[in-house]
Amino acid sequence: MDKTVSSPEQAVAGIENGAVLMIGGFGGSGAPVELIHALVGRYVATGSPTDLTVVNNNAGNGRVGIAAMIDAGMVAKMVCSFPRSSDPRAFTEKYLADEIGLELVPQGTLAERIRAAGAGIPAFYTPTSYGTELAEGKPVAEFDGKKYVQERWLQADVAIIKAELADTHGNLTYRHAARNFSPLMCMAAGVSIVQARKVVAPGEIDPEHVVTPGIFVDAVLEVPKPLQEEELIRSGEAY
Amino acid sequence: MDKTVSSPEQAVAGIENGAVLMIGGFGGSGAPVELIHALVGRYVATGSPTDLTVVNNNAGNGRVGIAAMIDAGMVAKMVCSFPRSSDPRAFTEKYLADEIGLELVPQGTLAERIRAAGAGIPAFYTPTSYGTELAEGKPVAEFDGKKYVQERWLQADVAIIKAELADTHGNLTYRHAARNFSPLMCMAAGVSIVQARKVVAPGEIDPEHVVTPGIFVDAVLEVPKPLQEEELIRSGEAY
Amino acid sequence: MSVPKLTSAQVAWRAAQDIEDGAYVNLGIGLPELVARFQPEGRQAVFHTENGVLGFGEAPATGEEDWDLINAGKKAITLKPGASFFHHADSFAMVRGGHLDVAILGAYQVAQNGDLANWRVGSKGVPAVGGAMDLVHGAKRVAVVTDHVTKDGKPKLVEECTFPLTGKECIGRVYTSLAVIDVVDGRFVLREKLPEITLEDLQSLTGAGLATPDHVGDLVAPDLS
Amino acid sequence: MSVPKLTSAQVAWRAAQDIEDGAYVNLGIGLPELVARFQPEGRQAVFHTENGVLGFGEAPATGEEDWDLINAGKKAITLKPGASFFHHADSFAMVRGGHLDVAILGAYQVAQNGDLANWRVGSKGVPAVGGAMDLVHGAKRVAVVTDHVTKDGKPKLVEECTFPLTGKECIGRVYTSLAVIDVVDGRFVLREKLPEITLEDLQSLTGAGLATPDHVGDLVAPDLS
Repeated sequence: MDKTVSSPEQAVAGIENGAVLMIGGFGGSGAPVELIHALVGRYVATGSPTDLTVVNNNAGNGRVGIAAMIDAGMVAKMVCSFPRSSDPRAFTEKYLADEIGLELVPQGTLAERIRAAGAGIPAFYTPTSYGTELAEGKPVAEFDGKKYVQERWLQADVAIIKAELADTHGNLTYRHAARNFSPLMCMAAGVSIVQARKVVAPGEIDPEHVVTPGIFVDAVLEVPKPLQEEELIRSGEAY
Repeated sequence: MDKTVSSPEQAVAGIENGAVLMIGGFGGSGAPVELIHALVGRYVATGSPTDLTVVNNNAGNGRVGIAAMIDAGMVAKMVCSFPRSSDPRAFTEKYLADEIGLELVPQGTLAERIRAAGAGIPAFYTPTSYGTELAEGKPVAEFDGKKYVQERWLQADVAIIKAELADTHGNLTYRHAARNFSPLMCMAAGVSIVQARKVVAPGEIDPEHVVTPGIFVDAVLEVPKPLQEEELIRSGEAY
Repeated sequence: MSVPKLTSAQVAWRAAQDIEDGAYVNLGIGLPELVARFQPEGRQAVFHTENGVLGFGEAPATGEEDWDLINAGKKAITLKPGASFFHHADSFAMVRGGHLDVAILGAYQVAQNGDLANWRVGSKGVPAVGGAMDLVHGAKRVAVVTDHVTKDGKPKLVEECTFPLTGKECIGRVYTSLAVIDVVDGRFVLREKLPEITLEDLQSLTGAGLATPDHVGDLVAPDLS
Repeated sequence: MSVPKLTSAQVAWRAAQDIEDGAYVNLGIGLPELVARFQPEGRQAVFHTENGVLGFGEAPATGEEDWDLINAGKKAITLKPGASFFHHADSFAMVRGGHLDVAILGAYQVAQNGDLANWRVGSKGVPAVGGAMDLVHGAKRVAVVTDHVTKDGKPKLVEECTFPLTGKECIGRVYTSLAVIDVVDGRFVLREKLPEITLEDLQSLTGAGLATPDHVGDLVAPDLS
């Protein structure tokens, strides 16, 4: 019952070609940079994993993190709400060249679809996007005189996540707004791989303060001084 | 921006005849005994509020809390998953005499229907209850080869809730398993009325530890030494 | 017919042998709760209770109860290191989302197609369902622990449930006082039986056909009295 | 035609006057964000941002940023006492569930039936929607702040949106650089206009008919330059 792993390379070793991969973070807050870079490193060295579908609110910025994955050529498709941010060059280039797919999902619907997968809810109705082009082809139903769009759960093979504290059972806390999609992604993925600033013994996180219970987590890696993606981008770093 | 009220009587003064009332708690853990008893007191003194629909996992025990409401005759219908507990006499008597209604809902579906109301999701699909008598009359749909039952959100006019800490903006924490349905009910009700063991100034609850953000809470009452329903029942207390 | 049979504790012990180290487990109220007592040496399961606790332990000593710290059966519990609290929607996300490894429930009847009836025996009285209908769809493995027959000797393993269903085609394995039986492709397959009972006698106490593969193990439990 | 008009800050100031004390408010990225600067004396609104923060305050000083503490526009923020963090599903439960009192958004076009187009002007380039489609269904009151016309002088208030919709029949009030206009039963109703502009000139800059009730107020904002 010890979920710790000892290196980023070991943590991401099991991710397969064609996997659906949820990556925590909103912009640079919560981006698991070390795990992502280990994955890029593995791809560069071995050609695998490739043909990935990546779920994240954005589609990468600058030349690090998800943008580095896209630049490396291992991403077949992005599922996101806002594939334009401060420097979305990597995605934009490949998208305009028709070399990467895009499923555009309203942000709240994206969050709810991920939660639904984690909660065993295969479909739900939302007012969001009703009457817009993003609802085209989706079933519509009326409840109490108002129209709603049916949305499906969004499941993943693997989630890679940045946490603040983890215990060896996989209980997690997050730091500030770096929480964002991460607790939901841990619920929705078959395997959740987490990098945490500090890994502690069971019992060192107050049971009242656990945000993600360990049942949703499979592997925990301590990364004591994690890179902050926004800071990397602002200083012009490239992977 | 100060949501505090000064007495249980003031807190429950606005609840109207015919209201749908969600009451936090699972068994005795999380039962807002002081608020419930203030409501019973108001009914006994004024005949109002009556004809209430009460949503709770159970249907009252012994002669306090929800059982006291039922005994008083102010409850028209219970919506719950388990209307039998250690001493369900109050509900059982009225139910067998056909003097109170019952909507029986599987526990997880009850929780999800309450959350759905809070999240603006009018309907969702669940595997729970498919093929059973509790799914009779409900739409069924197939997703990925498996059958699911459509369930509707469950909204309330008012929620009455027991918390551990509250700040004057209505941010809440709970105590141990007394959390149960309460955060969901705060989301689902038009008005959420909370009794907390201690009311503190904004900023005294760590933003990372807030369980129910204040946006879901309308009124906060400090009840420094709250009664614990299970203890009342075990000592044979009656309201 | 008087037959040897396992005690409730022995049935629970047998079910406990199949719970792997690190498993997340929900135990139904009553007989299933006994399973927690018999975790094999060196294995550590994490127990979930529907009302929002993961990682709970034994009951506290009498007088030491904290009634805000209870399980779904409203019994007082204690916490183990690594426990967590969460609200009911998250708790049933764990259940419905398939995050539990094992759920072990009681039964009035189990049908050969895996249908379970365990919440109501008739139309009289106050109906109550709790979390049973969620749990049967909740875990990677849903098993039943039960006496092989009812108190008046009627089969609990049947061709078709006559009591109201809790869930359809949801049970994978049944641990009874006489045997361990899997549900495979719409029929009961015998995996283990008490050595003291013949196949014919076991079949006569079972309300549906028992398929018997080449190897049927001996169901042997230690004396736990 | 050269007309007087409010500055962006003045439009934001006008919108801020309608936000009651204690309101929970989401401000869209860009011009709407300015609204936060003009909360009337004695009133305290609580600001929500989609990425999971309630109760945030001003931007920190340059060099003081914590990039784990940002808003939906990825700008660094600070916290006020009483703030809280939560995940994205809870954040959009606040939005979709109608818990926000006010959402104020930008617009490419608003139609007289309340349709809003604010996420995409054509089919070229990379589309991006963010939380706009959720926010228009999210608040008790959904309002727009905008210049009255586009940069090249075309009406933004129209009979029917020609750009892709963000939401149908979702806007209740539009604060423009020239007027305050409500959407009532499928048409624009003028509530306030700049005293310096005639009704005729305002109508000529508006792409749909403006109903004018007996009382149309003067839109007057302080000098904020």
